[in-house]
Amino acid sequence: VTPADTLVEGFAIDDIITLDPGEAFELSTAEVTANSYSKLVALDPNDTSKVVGELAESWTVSDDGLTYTFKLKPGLKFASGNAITAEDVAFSFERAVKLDKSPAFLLTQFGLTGANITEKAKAADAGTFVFTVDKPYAPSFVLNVLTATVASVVDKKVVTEHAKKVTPSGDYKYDTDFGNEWLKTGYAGSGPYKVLTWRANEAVIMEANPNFFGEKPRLKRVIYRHMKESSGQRLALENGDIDIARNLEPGDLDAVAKKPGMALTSAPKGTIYYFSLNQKNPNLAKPEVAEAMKYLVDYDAIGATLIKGIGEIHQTFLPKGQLGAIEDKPYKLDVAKAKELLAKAGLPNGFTVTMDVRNNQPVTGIAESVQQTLAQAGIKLEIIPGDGKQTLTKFRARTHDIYIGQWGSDYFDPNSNAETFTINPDNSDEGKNKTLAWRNAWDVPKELSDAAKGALLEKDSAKRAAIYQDLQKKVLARSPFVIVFQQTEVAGYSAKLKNFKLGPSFDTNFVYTISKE
Amino acid sequence: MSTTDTPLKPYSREWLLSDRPASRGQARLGRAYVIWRRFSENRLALIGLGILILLLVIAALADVLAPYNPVRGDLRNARLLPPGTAGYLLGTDDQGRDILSRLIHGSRLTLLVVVLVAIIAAPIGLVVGTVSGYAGGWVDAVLMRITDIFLAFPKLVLALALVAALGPGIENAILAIAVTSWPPYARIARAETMTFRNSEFISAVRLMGASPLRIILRHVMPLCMSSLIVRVTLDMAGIILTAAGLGFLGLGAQPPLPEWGAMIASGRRFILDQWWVAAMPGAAILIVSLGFNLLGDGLRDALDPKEAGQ
Amino acid sequence: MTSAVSIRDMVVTYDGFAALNHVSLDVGAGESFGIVGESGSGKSTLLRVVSGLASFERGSLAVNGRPYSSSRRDKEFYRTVQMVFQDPYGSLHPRQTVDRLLLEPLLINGFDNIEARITRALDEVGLGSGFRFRYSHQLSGGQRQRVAIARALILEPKILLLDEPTSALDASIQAEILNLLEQARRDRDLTFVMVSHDLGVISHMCERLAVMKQGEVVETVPAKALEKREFSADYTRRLLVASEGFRRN
Amino acid sequence: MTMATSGAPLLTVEDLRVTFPTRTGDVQAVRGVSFTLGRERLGIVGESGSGKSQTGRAIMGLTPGHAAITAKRLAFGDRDLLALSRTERRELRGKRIAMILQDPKYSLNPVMTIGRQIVETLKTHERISAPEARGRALAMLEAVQIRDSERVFDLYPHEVSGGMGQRAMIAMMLVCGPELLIADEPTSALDVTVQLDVLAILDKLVAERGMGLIFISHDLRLVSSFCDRVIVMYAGRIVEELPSADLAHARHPYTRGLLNCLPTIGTDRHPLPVLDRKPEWAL
Amino acid sequence: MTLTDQTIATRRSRRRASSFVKAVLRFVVTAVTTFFGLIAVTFFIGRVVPIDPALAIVGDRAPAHVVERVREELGLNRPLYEQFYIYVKQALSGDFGISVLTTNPVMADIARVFPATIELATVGTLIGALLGVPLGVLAAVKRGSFADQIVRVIGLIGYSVPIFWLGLLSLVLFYARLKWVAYPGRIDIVYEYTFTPVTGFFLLDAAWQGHWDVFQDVFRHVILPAALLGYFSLAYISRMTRSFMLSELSQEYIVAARAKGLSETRIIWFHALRNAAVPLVTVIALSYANLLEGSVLTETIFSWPGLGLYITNSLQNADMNAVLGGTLVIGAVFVGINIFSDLLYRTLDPRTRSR
Ligand SMILES: Nc1ncnc2c1ncn2[C@@H]1O[C@H](COP(=O)(O)OP(=O)(O)OP(=O)(O)O)[C@@H](O)[C@H]1O
Ligand SMILES: Nc1ncnc2c1ncn2[C@@H]1O[C@H](COP(=O)(O)OP(=O)(O)OP(=O)(O)O)[C@@H](O)[C@H]1O
Ligand SMILES: [Mg+2]
Ligand SMILES: [Mg+2]
Repeated sequence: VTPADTLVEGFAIDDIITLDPGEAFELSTAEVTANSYSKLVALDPNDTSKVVGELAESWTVSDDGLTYTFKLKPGLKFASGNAITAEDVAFSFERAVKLDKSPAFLLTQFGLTGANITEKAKAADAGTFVFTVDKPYAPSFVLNVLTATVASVVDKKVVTEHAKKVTPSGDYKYDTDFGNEWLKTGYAGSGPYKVLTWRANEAVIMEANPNFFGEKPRLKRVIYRHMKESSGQRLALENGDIDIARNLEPGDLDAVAKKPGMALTSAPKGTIYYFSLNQKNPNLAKPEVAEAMKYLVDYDAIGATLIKGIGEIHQTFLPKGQLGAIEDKPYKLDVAKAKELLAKAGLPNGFTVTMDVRNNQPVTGIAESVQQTLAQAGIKLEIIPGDGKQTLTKFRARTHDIYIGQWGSDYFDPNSNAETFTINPDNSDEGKNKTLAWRNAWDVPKELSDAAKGALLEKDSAKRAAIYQDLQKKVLARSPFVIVFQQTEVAGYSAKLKNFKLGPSFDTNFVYTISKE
Repeated sequence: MSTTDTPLKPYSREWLLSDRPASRGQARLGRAYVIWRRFSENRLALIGLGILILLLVIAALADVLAPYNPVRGDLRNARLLPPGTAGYLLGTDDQGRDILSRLIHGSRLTLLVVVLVAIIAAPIGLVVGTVSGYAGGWVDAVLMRITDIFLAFPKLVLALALVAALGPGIENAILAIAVTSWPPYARIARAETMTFRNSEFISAVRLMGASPLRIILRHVMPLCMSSLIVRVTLDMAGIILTAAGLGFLGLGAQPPLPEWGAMIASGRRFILDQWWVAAMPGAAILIVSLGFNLLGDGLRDALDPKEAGQ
Repeated sequence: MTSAVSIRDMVVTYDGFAALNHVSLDVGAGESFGIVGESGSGKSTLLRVVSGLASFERGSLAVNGRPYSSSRRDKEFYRTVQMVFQDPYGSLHPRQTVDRLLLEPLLINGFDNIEARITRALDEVGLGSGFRFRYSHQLSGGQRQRVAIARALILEPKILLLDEPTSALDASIQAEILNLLEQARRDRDLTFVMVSHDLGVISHMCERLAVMKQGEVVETVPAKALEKREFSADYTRRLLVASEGFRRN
Repeated sequence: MTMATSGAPLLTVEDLRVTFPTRTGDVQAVRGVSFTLGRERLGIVGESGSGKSQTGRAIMGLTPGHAAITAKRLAFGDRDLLALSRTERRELRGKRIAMILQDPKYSLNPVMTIGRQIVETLKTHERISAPEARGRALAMLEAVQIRDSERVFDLYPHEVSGGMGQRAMIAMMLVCGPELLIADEPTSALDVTVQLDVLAILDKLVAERGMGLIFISHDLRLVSSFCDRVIVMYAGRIVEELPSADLAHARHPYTRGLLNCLPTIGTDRHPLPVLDRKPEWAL
Repeated sequence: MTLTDQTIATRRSRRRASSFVKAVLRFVVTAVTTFFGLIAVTFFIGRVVPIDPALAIVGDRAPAHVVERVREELGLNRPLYEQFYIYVKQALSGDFGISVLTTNPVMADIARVFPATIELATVGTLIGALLGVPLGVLAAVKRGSFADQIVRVIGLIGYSVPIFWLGLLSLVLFYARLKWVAYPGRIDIVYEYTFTPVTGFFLLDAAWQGHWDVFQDVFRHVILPAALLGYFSLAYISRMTRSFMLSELSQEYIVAARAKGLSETRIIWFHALRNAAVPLVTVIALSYANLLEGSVLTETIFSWPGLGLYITNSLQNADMNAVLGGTLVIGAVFVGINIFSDLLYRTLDPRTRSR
């Protein structure tokens, strides 16, 4: 049984590979950093379409839409006891851009480079941080991006102490690693909890940060214990070995729901699951085939069984909750219609095709289900299961036929998904911009790409939303993506917990509000 | 041929057991009969043989015996039904497929795995072992070093690595298991060859001018066969378990193939409430590998050269 | 008289231990030559070297006037020299019938008339065709040794090496085998080199004998000399005394 | 310690039968063997498989568990061996009846030193202190003509020669001073010259200690020169029993055949006479 | 498991021949060549794995240019032989590099996870040997009896049952239903604060430091997986014990011991078992080695943070440094145990001792 002052969560945290906010880009890490680091601004947990200040007390946007000035709250301290100044903010931006790790593009898309970063993101004084972008983006877009993990503020002093000398090379022109190696497992933040340890595939252990400027956390410790299996999490929850089970699957959800002393909570997440039909495959490249595929998914049965409680059928590329998201669901299982389309495509007897599938649920189950429904229309689907890295390697190399993937928004803004699904400037194998559209070898009609680009600069939120709504409809009808459902995050927890709530994204799954009876 | 003896009725018990067989065929059959008698005295071994014959029959007649299609289920209406539900003797799995039908069809995969591994690994091991043991010297040293290297690998880890490298799939799983299972056969064959190498009956053959190749092929190998057969039979159980382990880790047969280990893996998620999904294939594995073990045990007793002398 | 087997100054060592230490012997064609000595004195080693089953380090070997190197032997050699081993239980392949055992040498050496040869060989050693399809475990020790002899004779060799062919057998069976060997020798004009630790057997079978001790030949004497006690080595005398049974003093 | 009341022979065997159940039916290894033994050397000869060893083992109580032993009478002195409990039987073994096995290479425990194995016999049967046991064992080793007994005491069986091992075996069996010794082919694994040494030791011990000795061998000539009386066995039965001195006048054709078929130095018989087995001998 | 009987047979036949020094030399050669082979095979496998190792470093969602840069850094664009050369050089200097999965040096990771595997295997082997040997002796002594049949069937089932399946079922029974044992894992996570392991063997550490509550907790964690492994090794050990005992009991020296008047108890448990112990040591050592290397599935089921789990995890993430390191360590341990058991064999069997 877990101690009264400690929260233990069972959670599949095997995706964590680093805790450095300048490098981390994984969902579980987002949750950990969200609870242990602070950012200038954060999503309003009560209304995710709004952004509120976290370290920043207030901010202004210049009239030309290029300069953002943030005023910091006074008297802020890092967990180390050092004061939080605009210097630290500037340093955090600088190192993220210069390290140029996976999430760096979030910042560099605003025109930041290693060369200009010290100019574009700088401390005007100890309490003022000035940020300059290259185009007059919609402010909602910029601010939404700044709520991402990569914008977390690190303790410059502590990090610099641990920085390692490196020899500059062609790829990396700086003589320091900006503490990256140390920060992979180390901690230099100011959030409600400080990270004590992270052991890969085992646990993350956090302890209350006495210097936290906000509301003090209720519990002394929070432990994320790595548990992959839903049934294991449920068992441990029932036996009181954990307080929260984070990866429950439908069957276990039902069981937990029925158990006295247990409770469930859920929140839709920005992650959508889709089949990606590689346009390099001549059969899949036929528009009729792509459409037939959309008719060959038994959405209803999947929704009622395999993803019951953990997802909702969703067919458009913007997840519910993001600006402009619509809920059109024109497709349902219709074998006759699909056969008709296949016949039109000249494939009345179907064809054989492979699908790369990650070895986890509910993906495998869905794949198997689709395998059966495709067979009804004569399409023979061979499932190639693999580990995440393996299937992803193929997907990135565009050597798959069909890939069943999931896409979580990089930041809480419609542009993240719009870009990846509709922008593909160079469809050759050498293409630089490796969006999902590129990976799927989809030569996106210019009309769609342009709409997505235009929306980015639309300052009026309502108009911006309208553009996305229209775009979604078109993509739904024409794209070689069969979007199946949007993830709902569910957690089963012991009724002893008070104030436990899942946020709309992983970086809003806060634990500091939780208390125990 | 002694004319005084009343000729025995061919294929009768006495004919088979005759001390003075009149033809090659009779001698061979007689020997087989003696082995069979010794084998069949062992009730457990007979049970093992029965299990395996049953397995063969089931595999051969899978299409007739299985009440449902093993890969197509009824996700909407028949998901996770408990055993005994009308029409589903052993229940259904999470895709609404009939577990019994899957088990029946899965027997083919199980057989495929063991047979293929056996015909890949055993001959390799036999050749390497006999050549190494008979030749001695540096040939022996080199071959045994290679064998040692493969032996020093953690077997399952090596198989895992190989499957990871070749891509998951039943063919690759078979290959991986074969690659990891020949070294023990080589060791056995070598050890046995070494005991024969200096024996007088091999010296006698050498004195007839037989070439080393002939000696290995016609004189040494047949002697290693019986212990190899025993070993292989006993190993079949291990092979089944390894294949199931690979399947369990998601590296063996792919969905929707009804491979038993993979079935356990997919049933694992339901072990708390729908125990049968994982329990049934596990029981099937247990029974079949028990069958192989019983058979192997019986064969060992029957083929043991020490007892054959009496 | 040319020597059937001629050994000069032969040395065989195992890990520095001299199993044969400068041994020289000459066996005349048609002669029956005996070798006696204690266990470990190198008797078997000597036969194995001659037959090519073991190699020698120094010295020379000639069979019927033809020199042979330490390791290589040709087909011709095997048709000249054959060997019968000590242990009838170990010298027959446990998984082959008598038929197969006799067939093998014929196949290897490309003989014709196989059927007839096998039948004759079996008759010759007094087994008859009733034994033809038996496995060795269906035979008694004496019968096995007969098969072994038949196998050696079927290649029609000129020289037969006999390594204690009867020491594993009961006395009564020993007599039968010895008679059989004598008969064969007479019929085929064979040369025998026979090893035994039993002086009685050697003096019965052989015309000359060598006494071996610790890898060396102590002396070579005619068999008649045993009877008359005309030998020089003290060791030979001790062997002789021992072979006469227990004497209380 | 004391011998059974005088008058009774040391060992009485009457109609001893040993039967092995096998797959192909019962095998009677010993079929009604009867003899008595006093303080003398009795030889048992016969060809391989004639039941010599089984006779000896039956007397010792070492027949494998699944075999059946019956006898009208099997008495050691006046104690009926078959009526004794397992424990009583065991207490006799090694203490009052001992047996030397054929091959020292296999009959000594390979992982115990020779000394310990001898001491073990002593400790099993007598309450004795360790130094005393050691002393007795050393003395016994010397009695079997082992010169540097201190060294041999600490050797393992594989470190001594066959002849030495056989002596150790004798020492191990005789250290408690048994009244009856059964020696089952004690010298057949040894070289001819060593054979005689070992026999000489046995002979001396028998003479000095007044034991009864059953000497089992297949070598008729050796037995007759060593023993006082000879029993000839054939197919599990005794076909002839006679004093060694009268061997030349053996009546049974089997015995005569055995004597005849041996090649000897000086006699020139070509071909050797062979034994013509008559089925009725085995009846 | 399969090689044992033969290994023993070979050893038996050659135990007389080779002297101690020679044996050690032979082992050194074996060890060196085996290592080299291990490195080569692992490297080869690592290179043909269709997983991009760079992905493991940068994570699933990294943009393409980041992936490409890391590939370059890792030297993955260089010719194979060059990469191999680097691998070998590093491995020989004991540096297996940094695990990309955990960001620690592989050696440090192994030092952390290996004790867990050792602890599990040790407890398992103890269970297997302490029960298996007596059962095997019993079966041999009462050959053909009901007890023999029972032991045989227990053993056969142990050989036949999929251990992960049994693990799952027993977890449901003993953890979920009966609540006798603790949740999969090594120790309750809350003891992370009160308890600092020194040796990494939690049972020992807890007992040593007098943390009996921790000891109890650790025991409740280890007992089920260890019992499963123990059952597996029991099956093997009892079977081998039986056959060794049977062959020893049919030896002449047993007859001689009976002729001396020794009691059956002493004959069985002292004379026969002492001789059977010689090859048995190898069997137990090998079974131990097998538990060490073969506990992958058990560790998976029981979330046991040991080497098997570490290697599987690394493998799935294309963390080839970790795989290479882990495999080499297991290979080394395997060879080490082999050498150890052979030395033990030599000390136990006077026939192999040189003088
Ligand atoms: N392959 C071998 N390796 C090492 N030593 C050997 C080998 N073969 C024979 N020896 C040794 O050579 C010596 C002579 O052996 P050999 O077999 O010739 O003796 P033998 O006179 O035939 O004895 P026996 O009467 O016991 O058959 C012995 O000491 C033996 O140990
Ligand atoms: N365990 C057994 N099962 C069946 N038959 C047996 C067994 N032990 C011995 N016999 C049979 O008992 C008979 C007598 O055996 P025994 O050992 O007494 O012969 P022996 O005269 O000592 O022969 P040798 O001279 O070969 O030692 C043999 O025919 C043998 O086959
Ligand atoms: Mg010899
Ligand atoms: Mg005997």
